[in-house]
Formats: sequence, C-alpha cells, structure tokens
Amino acid sequence: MAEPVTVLEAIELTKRFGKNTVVDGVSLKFPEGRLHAILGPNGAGKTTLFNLLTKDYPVDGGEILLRGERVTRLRPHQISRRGVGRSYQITSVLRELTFFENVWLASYRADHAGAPGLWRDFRAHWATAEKTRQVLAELGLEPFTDRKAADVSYGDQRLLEIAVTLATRPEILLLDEPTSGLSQRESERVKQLILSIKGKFTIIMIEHKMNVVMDISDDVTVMNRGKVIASGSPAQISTDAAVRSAYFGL
Amino acid sequence: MLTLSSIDAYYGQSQALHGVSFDVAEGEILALLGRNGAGKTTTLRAIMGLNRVARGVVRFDGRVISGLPTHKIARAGVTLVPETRDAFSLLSVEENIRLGYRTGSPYTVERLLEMFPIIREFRLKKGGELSGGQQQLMVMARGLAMGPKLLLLDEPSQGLAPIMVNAVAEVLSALRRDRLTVILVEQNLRMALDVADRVVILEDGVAVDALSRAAALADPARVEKHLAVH
Amino acid sequence: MNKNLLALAAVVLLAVVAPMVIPISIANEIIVIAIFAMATNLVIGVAGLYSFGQAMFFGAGAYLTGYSLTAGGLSLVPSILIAIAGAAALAGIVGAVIIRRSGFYFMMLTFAFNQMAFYVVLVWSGVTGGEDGMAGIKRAPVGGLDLNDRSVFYAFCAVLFVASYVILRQIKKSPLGLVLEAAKENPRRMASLGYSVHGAQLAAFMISGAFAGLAGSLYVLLYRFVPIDSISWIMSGNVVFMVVIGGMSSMVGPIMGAAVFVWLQGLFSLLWAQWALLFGLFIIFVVFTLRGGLIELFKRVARIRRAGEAHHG
Amino acid sequence: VAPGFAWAQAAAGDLNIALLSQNSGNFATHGEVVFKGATIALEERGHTILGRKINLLRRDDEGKPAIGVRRLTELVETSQVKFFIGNASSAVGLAESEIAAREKIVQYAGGGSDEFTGARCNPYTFQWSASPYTASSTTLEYVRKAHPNAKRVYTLTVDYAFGHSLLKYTREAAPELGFELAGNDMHPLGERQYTQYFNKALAVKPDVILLLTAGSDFLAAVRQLSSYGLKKVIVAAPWAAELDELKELTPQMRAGLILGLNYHSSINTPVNKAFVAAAAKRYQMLPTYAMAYAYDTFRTIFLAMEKAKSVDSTAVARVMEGMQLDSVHGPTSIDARTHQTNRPYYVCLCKQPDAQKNDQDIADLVFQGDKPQPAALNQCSRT
Amino acid sequence: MNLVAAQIVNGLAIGMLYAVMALGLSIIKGLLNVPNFAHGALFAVGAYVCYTLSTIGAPFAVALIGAFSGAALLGFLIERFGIANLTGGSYLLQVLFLFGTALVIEQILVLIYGTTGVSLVPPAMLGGAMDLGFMFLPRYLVFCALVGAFSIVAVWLLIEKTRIGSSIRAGIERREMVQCLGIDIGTLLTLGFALGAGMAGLAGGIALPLLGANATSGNDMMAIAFVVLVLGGLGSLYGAVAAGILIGVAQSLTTLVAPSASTLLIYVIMTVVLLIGPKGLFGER
Ligand SMILES: Nc1ncnc2c1ncn2[C@@H]1O[C@H](COP(=O)(O)OP(=O)(O)OP(=O)(O)O)[C@@H](O)[C@H]1O
Ligand SMILES: Nc1ncnc2c1ncn2[C@@H]1O[C@H](COP(=O)(O)OP(=O)(O)OP(=O)(O)O)[C@@H](O)[C@H]1O
Ligand SMILES: [Mg+2]
Ligand SMILES: [Mg+2]
Repeated sequence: MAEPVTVLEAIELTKRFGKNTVVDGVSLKFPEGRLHAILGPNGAGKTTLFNLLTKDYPVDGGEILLRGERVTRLRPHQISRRGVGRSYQITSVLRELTFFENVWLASYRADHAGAPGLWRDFRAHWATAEKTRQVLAELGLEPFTDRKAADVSYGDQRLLEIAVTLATRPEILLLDEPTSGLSQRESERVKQLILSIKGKFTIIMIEHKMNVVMDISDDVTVMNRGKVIASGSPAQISTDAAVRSAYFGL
Repeated sequence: MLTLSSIDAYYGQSQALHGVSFDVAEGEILALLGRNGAGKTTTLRAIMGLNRVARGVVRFDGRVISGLPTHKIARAGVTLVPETRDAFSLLSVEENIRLGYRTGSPYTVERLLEMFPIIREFRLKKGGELSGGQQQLMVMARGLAMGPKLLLLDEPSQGLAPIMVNAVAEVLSALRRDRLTVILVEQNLRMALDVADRVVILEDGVAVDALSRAAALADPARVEKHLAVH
Repeated sequence: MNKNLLALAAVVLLAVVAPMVIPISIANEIIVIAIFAMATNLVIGVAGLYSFGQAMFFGAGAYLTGYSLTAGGLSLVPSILIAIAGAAALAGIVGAVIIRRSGFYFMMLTFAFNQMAFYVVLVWSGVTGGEDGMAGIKRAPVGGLDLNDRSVFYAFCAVLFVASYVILRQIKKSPLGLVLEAAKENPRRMASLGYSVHGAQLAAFMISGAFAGLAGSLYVLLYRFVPIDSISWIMSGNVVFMVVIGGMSSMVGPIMGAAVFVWLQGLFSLLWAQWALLFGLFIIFVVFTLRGGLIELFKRVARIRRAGEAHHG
Repeated sequence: VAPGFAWAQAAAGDLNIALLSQNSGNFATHGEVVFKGATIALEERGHTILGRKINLLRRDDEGKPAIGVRRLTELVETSQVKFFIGNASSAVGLAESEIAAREKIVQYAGGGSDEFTGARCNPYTFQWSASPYTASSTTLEYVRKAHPNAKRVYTLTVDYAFGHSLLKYTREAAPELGFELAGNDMHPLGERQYTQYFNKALAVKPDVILLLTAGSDFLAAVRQLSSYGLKKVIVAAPWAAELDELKELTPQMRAGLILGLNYHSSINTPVNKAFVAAAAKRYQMLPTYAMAYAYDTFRTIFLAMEKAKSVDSTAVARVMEGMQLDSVHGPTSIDARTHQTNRPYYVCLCKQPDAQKNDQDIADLVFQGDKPQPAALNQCSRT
Repeated sequence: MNLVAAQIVNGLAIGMLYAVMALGLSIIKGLLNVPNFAHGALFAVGAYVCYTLSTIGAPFAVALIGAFSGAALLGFLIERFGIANLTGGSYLLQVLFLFGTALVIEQILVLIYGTTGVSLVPPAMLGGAMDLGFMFLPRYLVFCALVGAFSIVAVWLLIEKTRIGSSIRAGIERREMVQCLGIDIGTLLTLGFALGAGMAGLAGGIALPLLGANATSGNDMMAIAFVVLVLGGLGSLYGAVAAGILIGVAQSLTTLVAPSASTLLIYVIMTVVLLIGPKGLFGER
C-alpha cells in the first residue's frame, strides 16, 4: 500500500511567550485522510500548536507546509481558505447570533469564494440556507435554529462550535477538545459523528478522554512541555513508558 | 446548613430552574448531576446570587441569603468555583490567590501552594498565561483561600488530562478529610461517586431524584437513566 | 418582507410630510444629515468600529463639491460624484492604515485623523477659505430642474435620501452585514472561518465614507457654503450621538436621531439661551428610558399593540 | 408649521429684523449685551418705523458659521427677514454675507475681518467695525506717544486670516513710527499654553510685546504673561478683546495693558452721551462694544429707512452707501463702494487694581485715531 | 541652546498637568472601560471650586483640596446614579450619557457663574518668575510640576500597592468573579470613578491661575488628555504619566521650529506611535 500523502506538515515549529518556550521545535506530519490525536498534560502546548498551525499566533521559528506549499507567513483567513477548519477549546461561537446565523456564516464561506455579497438578504441565499439546516439537523440542533447562542447551555454551545467548524467543509479539521463539557450522551454523539466523517477528512484532534482517543484515532502524538515525547498507534502509545509517567502519572 | 426551597430562576425571560429543592448537611459533599443544560450551573449561580431567584428561598446557616448581593453571600461563607475558569488574567497567580484570601481562612497561601504543587511552579506568572487546566486548579485554590463554609465546584475536572483529574480528585479527598461542605457538579460520574455522600439529579431544571452514595452505587441504572440517552 | 416594506413606507412618508410641518430648510437639513447618520451607523452600529472621525468624510465631500463647483467650474452631478468618490477614497486610505487597530485605539486614531484633516483645511486657507469657509457656491440646474427652487432641491435630496436608506439597509441585511456583525463580536473566529475581517471592515468603512461624502456634498448645496465646522471633530461626535440616540439596531434609528438632533436643538435654542442644558437633560432621559434609542419607542408601541391584539383576539 | 418656529411670526405689515448672536458657547456674553443694545435702539423709536411695527427676532448662532447660516436661512424662509445684524465672529458674519448678497438682505456686520469690505464685499453687507489697518496704526501711534523710548517690538500672532491681516498692517505701520520688529511667533488658533512663546520672546529682550491675537487665546496669553511678573515690558494689543471679555481677567493681570477698542463708553459725542444715559437708565450698566454695536447699527439702519422712506432692503442699502450721519462716534460716513463705516478707533489703558471705582471701570480712554485703510490695500472689486 | 533648555523645563511643568488629567482618565477607562467624556466638565468644576474657595479667602492649598473633592463628589454621583445603572447597555450608551452629563454640568456652571470666565492670581509666594540665568521660570510652573508629581505618586501607590488596587484590577476583568470573592465591586467602581474625577478636578484647580476657567475650558484639556492616554497605552499608569510629559515637552520644543504646528503635532505623534506599536508606548491592552 502506498504511503498516504502528507497534507499538513510542521517543521521545527517554535513559539515563545516571553522567556517560556511553549512549543519547542515540534515536527509532525499529518497524512491525508487519517485521524490524528494529540494528547498531553495541561499546559503541554497542544492548543498553542493548533494556534500556530492556523496562524492565530505568529510563528517564532520553523515552517508550516500545506500540501507541500509553505504557508508560514499567511494570515488566519488565508489558511482557512486553503481548507483548514478548526474548533476552539474555549467556546468561540458568536453569542449574539442565532444558531442559524452561526452556521450560515460557515456554510456561506464554503459556498462562496469571493468577498461577501452586498445586496441580497443573507436569508435569501437559499442554497446556503438549505445546507445550514442540513448541518444543524445532522447534529440534532434543529430545535435551536433561531435561538441565540448565548441563551443555551455550555454543552449545546460546544455542539454548535463543532457544527460551525464542520459547515466550512474543510479538508483538514482541527478539533480542540471536541467533547469537553459534554455529557456522556453528547460525547458519544460527537464521537459517532467524528467516526462517520473519518476518512473523508484529515482530522487532527486534541482530546483528553482516553476512551474517545483509543477508540477512534489512527495515530496518536503525545506532547509534554512543548515537545513531542511519543508518536505512534494508540496501542503503542498506551504502553510507552514516557507517556505513562508524563500523562497518566503512573 | 444549606436549604433550597422551591427555587425558580431565570435568564432574562426564559426559566431555567423550576422549583428546585434540596438541602446539604454540614460536612457533606453533595454531587449535583444532570445532562447538559439540566440547570446545574444555574443552581450554583442562583445560590451565589448571580442569577436572580424569582421564587423560593435559599437558607444558609439558618439565614435567608436569596436576594442578597453576591458579595454579601460570599462574605457569609459561600464560594463558587465556576466552570468557565475565571482567572484574573492580568494578576499573577499569587495575586489571584491572595485576592481570595480572607483572614482566618485555614487555607493560607502557603498551605495552598503545598496542596497544589503545580501552582507553586507558576506563582509569578500572569493568570492569563496558564493553560486551561492550570487555570482550573488556580481558581480552585483561590476559592479555598477564602476559607469558605460551603464550596460550590462546577465541573472541576472538565478538560483536564488524567494526571490533572487525579490532582483534582486528591484535592477533593483532602476537602473531605477537612469536613468541608461541598456541592460538586460533575460529568465524570465515577469521580463524583468516589467523593460524594449524596447525589441530587436535575433534569430540565427540575430536581428529579436524590439518593445516597450507597444507593447510587447499588443501583447505577437509577442514576444513569437520567444522564444517558432519553 | 412585510416589515421591510413597512419601514420603507415610513421613511418615504417621513420625507414627504417633513417639509409640510417644519420649515423646508430644516427638513432638508434633516434628510441630508440623516444620510450621514445612516452611513455612520454602518460603521459603528453594524461593524462595531467606533469611528469618531466621520466628519472627515463628510467634510471631504463638502469641500470637494465646493471646490469642483467654484474653482473647478464643474456642473452639479459630476461635483457630487467627485465628492462621493473622493470621500470613499479618503476612507479607503485612512481605513487601510488604521483598520487593524481595534477598540479605543481605533476610536482615537479616527479622531486624530479628523483633527489633522481639520488643521489641513484650516491652514490651507488659499483653497479652503480656512476659518471663514468656502463661499460662492451655486446650484446649477440639473437636466432642466431648477434646483434654486427650494422644493425642487428638497425633492432632489429626498430621492437620494430614500435611495441611500434602501441601499444601506440592504447592505446591513446582506452577507457582508452579517459578517460585520459577527466580526464585531469575535474577529478571530471569523478569520478562522476564512473571512478576511479587515477586508470586510474596510469595505464598510469605505461605503460609509462614500455616503458621508454624499451627505457632505448635499449639505454644501443646501447652504451654498462650506463651513469649516463640516470637518470638525464636533461634527463627528454629534453624528455618533445621533446614531446612538436614534438607535443602532436598524437604519431607521439614525434617521430619527438626526431628526431629533437637528430639530430639537433648533427648538431648544429658541426657548432659552441655556438650551444646551435642556438638550443634555433630554439625552440623559433618552439614555435611561430608551436604551435601544428612540427607535425603541416604535418597538414598544408595536409590542403593546401586539399584546393588545392577542388579548382581544 | 411647528409651534417653535412660529414663535415670532409677523402679522402682515410688520417689519421683521433679526439679531444673530452667540448665546451659548465661549462668548455667550455678547448675546445678552447685543440684545440690550438693540432693544435700546428699538425703544428709542417706540418699536415702529414708517408706521410699521418692528419685531426683533433673536437667534443663537453658537459662534459657528454653519449654525449662523442655518438660522439665517430659516429666518428668511419663515419670517421674511430683510435686515439683520450679526456677531463678533468674522467667520460667521462672512458666511452670512453670502446669503445677504443672494437674498438681498441688509447685513450690518461687526466682525474684525477686512474681507467684509475687501475681497468679499457685496451690495448688501456693511461693516461697522474699524478696519484692522486703522486699529494697528492707532494702537502703535499711542505706544509711540506714551513711550518715546520703546524700540523693539515682539509680535505674537494667531495663525489664521485675521491674525495675518493684523500682522500685515503692523508691518506697514511700525517702521514709520520708528519701531523695530524684533521677532514674531505664530500660534495656532485655540492654543492654551503660551509660556513657551514667552520664553522665546523674552530671550530677545523686547520693549513691547504686541499680541495680535484675540478672544480666549488673548486672555490665556495675558494670564500666563502675568505669571512672569514682568514690570518693564509694555504689553499692547490692537484688536484682542472688548471690555466685557476683560472682566475674565483679574485687575492685577490686566493692569497696564494697552488695548485697541472699537468703542468706549466715554466717547464724548452727543449721540453717545444720550445712549450711555439710556443704557444706565434701562439696564444700569455702562455700554460696551457689543451693546454699542447693536444700538448704532440698528439706529443707522432706521435712519436710512426714514431717509429712503421705505423698508425695501435694496432701497435702504442704496441710501446707506455714502450716507453721512451723526453716530455714537460723532460725524460718521459710510464708504459708498466698500461699505466701510469711516469712524475713529480707540485706545485704552487698563487701570491699576486700586484705581478701579467699580467692576465696570476697567480702562481709561487715552487716545483715538482714524487713519483709514489705504486704497491700495483694499481688495473690493465693486465699482 | 539655552532656549532649548528653557523649553524643556517649561514642557515638563505643563506635561505634568497633562499627566494628572490623563491619569484620571486612565483609571476610569481601566476600571469601567468607558472614556470619560465628562472629564473636561469635571476639570471646569475643579477650577470653579478652586476659584470660589479662593475668593472667599481659603488658602490656596485648601482650594486645591476642594477642587479635588468637589469633582470627586460629582464623579461619585455620576457613577452611582448614572453609569452604574447603565452597565450591560452598550458602551456607546455610557459615552452618550457622559456627553449629556457634561452638557448639563457646563450649563449649570454657566447658570451659576455666568458666561464670562474667571481668573485667579496665585498666592504671592507662587507669583513671579525665578531667574535661572538662561530663562525666567515662573514659580507657578514649578509649583504645578511638584503638585502634579506628588498626586501622581500618591495615586500610583494606592493602585499598585494595596489590596484595593488589585481588587480594582481584577474587577476590571471579571465583575462577577470579584463579587464571588466577597468584594463589593459596585462600591469599588464608584470610588474609582470618583478618584479619576477628582484628578480632573485637581488638574482644573492647578491650571486655574494659568488657564483661567470657563464652563467649556476643560474640553481642550480633555482632548489632549485622551491623546496622552492612548499614546501612553491603555492600562498603563506609567504610560499616562510618561506620555503626558512627552507631549508637554514636545509641544514646548516645536515652538522653536514650527509653532503653528504644535497643536497638530500631538496628533501626528500619537498616530505614528500607534501605527508602529499598536498598544501605545507602554500599553497592556
Ligand atoms: N497567550 C499566552 N501568553 C503567555 N503564555 C501562554 C499563552 N497561551 C498559552 N500560554 C502558555 O503556554 C503553555 C501551553 O498552553 P496551551 O494552552 O497550549 O496548553 P494545552 O496543552 O492546550 O493545555 P490544556 O490541555 O490545559 O488546554 C501554558 O503553560 C500556558 O501558560
Ligand atoms: N446565559 C444564558 N442565557 C439564557 N439562558 C441560559 C444561559 N445559560 C444557560 N441558559 C439556559 O439555562 C438552562 C440551564 O443551563 P445550565 O448552564 O445551568 O446547564 P448545566 O446543567 O450547567 O449544563 P452544562 O453541563 O452544559 O454546563 C439551559 O437550558 C440553557 O438553555
Ligand atoms: Mg488546550
Ligand atoms: Mg454547567
């Protein structure tokens, strides 16, 4: 079987805050169509790594290659337009907007490459509206269609966060703790959802819930103190001594 | 020590709690369980005075506290550690904790730094520079520094790596040894049942069940029924 | 849909009735300033960019029209078009420089640019007339219309006013409008969805500049004079306050704000030399009773009526 | 028409005249006093002219050209005003003069700018204030007379049209009187901080500091100059402030100041004496510039109406051109072409604190001159 | 050369006045996140209180304390009965409220004191100028600088070194949480606003002998103070002070080369600084 193509690659990525090096020379390859989990204790630098990959933070050292193209200097929206979508650990849905509007914005971006339209009422962009409803339905969020995001519980906001990210129809999906704050039932739903899209997208996921990680991921990388301490299949990782001491405290 | 009698609470026009009643005895750890949106956080906020209690009464230490402004409730000995990890991002970790400290609290800054070794390492960092998990521990420490008689903990293990969950669990056990009164909101059922004396279950803003730990352990289905799929 | 038509009908009705109940020059000033206020609402209300330099664009439109008509010797329509284009271009340049700054810094930068523009106009008196303003402006006829007739000129402005309302309202409801609303709340999230937030904001800034320029141009034609006040920061402050008093949630709010601001100040100043005291009290009253601005009056009436209907029906 | 705007609608046959002045803002003082002066002129003739009742409409222009133009336009539309007098601010007056010319409304202006009678002269605008040329030369003549040994003059000029024309005329007049211009600084309009200019001025050791600035800028400058406690330097200002505004300074601050003025209550003419008496009777106060301006301009307009036997603005303007009359200044004429009122300019010396008899007794009239603007310097293109 | 030194000394004194004004703004902006558009009116209130107390014979020091207290009291009322009831509303609503309040305060001053402004001659001890050899330095300017410096240090100690100070800084960020720690944030905010307002009043009092006072005389100062505030950087108290002095000196020095540009200059400096460093000279936010 041919080696899958690498779609996203980090080379010696480094990020410093003041004197602290938070991401320290991280090199990683993300092959197409696989689900890659990133584990690590709190403060390991996982979220920061995401922020570098999506250029939410400027990079202090190293390079990012997207399908072989150097994208280290691009701005966040340019990265997104090249097919990288992400969700945030700290929920960042637009609280003053409705569920529909939140998801609509993401769908519209996927449908529409140029500058946003100036004239027609956004609701009258029928095709986009239709897709928006589909995405809401897929996540069981139709009852919330016209609710303001601020008015629902944290858990439901987390689901919306994922809905928005999916609606951009990215090729590479970065999920930062998609199940945090969700009950078992909703966690399970999100897990099924991820399973159902697995293979169609390249997914990179930060996750603490071991059952989720072990059940669905293809590759696992473990970080600690800004460095990669182990990489491999879920089975390999769970027996790795370094991981066991740094992560599980065993 | 704390009694809620038929509490109604609202967000603007929409009602989040419908006649919730339960009580907590001194030195008891009560776990508040329920699905997302069940009203757990709202219950804690209502006790704290952050959400207006439209109907019903909250009594604490024999005194009615519903209707008091939040800072007075806090001074009466109730402390909330929110799920949103409200660190003061411009203050150093130590300043964060000191701001909570009230004279007479058994949890002195020195003692807290011992209880939370990881925080000691970041003492001089700004609160906002910590990772989510680190902030969670710091906010717990800050809450304890007030020397509360009643601690309201909202999902302390949320988003924590196993090693941190263990750290939180250890802190909870320490609190149990100290006989601190705690209301614990938790999604992590195992952890909740490890430390709680009693469980109250909320569903759609209504308290649907209350049972002791023994009962919960003996009949897990009774609890999970409310937490899992409809 | 119905609501849109209703609002449009109300705006048209206002434009028709106004000159019958108040002096036509006041009515005319109100609709001209209302264009300015609506343009400003696009940046402060919709996009959440607190610009305190809007008079820069109003003034640019005013001076460009004044200059084109006098020294430039152009006719009326080209002068207005030049004003619109010039103001939009100025907004583009200023915006490109400062749009990356946010919040209070943005506000102060717009204010600073406004001040600099003011001093340029003040010092460059050979062209602008400096402190004394620019005079000698004539309203040349347009396609057989004698604009020197007050009513004809009013009608001319009213048509542009209604057109501005329709365009700006559509923009507010368009995808761009929604992107701006969303970016106001969380620009980072919008970028991660692939929107160029600065691009959208710059577009809004330029559109707003263009309409402010149009308003400035009409203002000059109305009074056949370019006062230096037209580019002063006080004008910038006033238009922001008009928008807030009127209400930012729709484009009708700024129109009400402009009407009240222009009309009420005139009325109060007839009553008492200390009219500013009355005006200040009025502002405080609005702030405390109608948080969403004057437009809330309508919403409240509608709500009460709906409640009434529900009760009866 | 909404009630507010119908406030002073005329009955048919009444004559509506208007007074636009500043009732709010920095020089709001003028608004009240101007109104008093106008009232005296009206009461003098029982509020009637040629058998018609006169209505005086009063509006606040806030000292802003835009507002002045707006209020005047309203007045023209709603009240058919054909005569008005304006404010001390030239910018406002000049803006209004456009409307005066277009709508054929007689304007009798009182600002300082020489543009009213110069580049922007028109058939309907007249100027009551003296030419800045007259002001500069008269003030310097007095300094020369009172201080024969003074030589070096340092000027501080406000950086806009009015300051520029004062500076231009000072440069014309000073060398003829044997002064040496030792230096000049331009300060921006609205400057609040003057010590840095005085540091610079004092470094060249001038005999005279000549303040070619006006209004609140002038007051701030004098205030800060006084904080140096200088004894030997002469401070003069040809056209800076009227006595009303000087009340803003303490007597110590203004003591010894040499000030050019358009009017002083002690002018010894029959018309002025009667006016001063009327003001004392009606308002228990000594008239100052603002009051005299309103009184004298309206009085002149009424005289012209009587002479023209008409209240038609064009006819009245025709009569005013070249008109000879006895005014508060004594025998006075109005230039037929430029519309400049040919009248004297006055120089006052501010009193020492202990010499003041009451709070209106601020300065003594010490000199007057009436050197007109040389024709070569006038830019009026009317013939 | 001597002239340069003279202008620097002059600029330092004036800059201190700007700094006092801007520090007040900075405290209010930081705490309540509202740009205090009534700061100019409070400046005028301070000046008039100082004037009134002086004319009835109070010593100048007492008049200055009065200027601070009068404006602080007014600030207290504005916060307690105004701003405090507007939280949760839009930011611009609060700005509009302050604008309306400023109009009302100004007009009330006009009603009380009339439209003609007032002046005050400083006490004899502070009058006249010192001959430094290379310049005459008005004694009053020295006094200005000293009082300015003193009040700045006092306020700084209060904010940085006390528990009240860190409560204030925490409250800026998370109101609810600070309340959960048993701190009465409402009172803290009111006191903070009063403190900032008091600084404006104090500046008005100090400036009275230099600038005189009328109802609107604070507005020019307010514009400069806002420029100083952002130039220094939001959230930085040092910034406000340093930028105040910087602006004072820069304005003073431009008089030597291009005096008409001095008003324009401060906006140019501010724009350039903000375009290079988005957070001003020392900004944290
Ligand atoms: N904006 C910032 N400024 C300074 N330090 C920061 C900033 N953001 C993150 N850090 C630091 O970087 C380190 C890594 O943080 P990061 O959020 O990437 O951790 P994480 O692995 O995602 O942890 P968690 O699982 O708790 O979310 C932490 O020690 C944190 O203190
Ligand atoms: N800020 C808000 N405004 C309006 N409604 C809200 C708000 N926050 C929560 N709610 C509503 O109140 C109900 C209870 O929410 P609450 O946050 O108490 O749930 P929870 O049990 O804590 O859920 P989670 O486990 O997701 O945190 C939810 O149905 C939600 O829709
Ligand atoms: Mg993280
Ligand atoms: Mg919750």
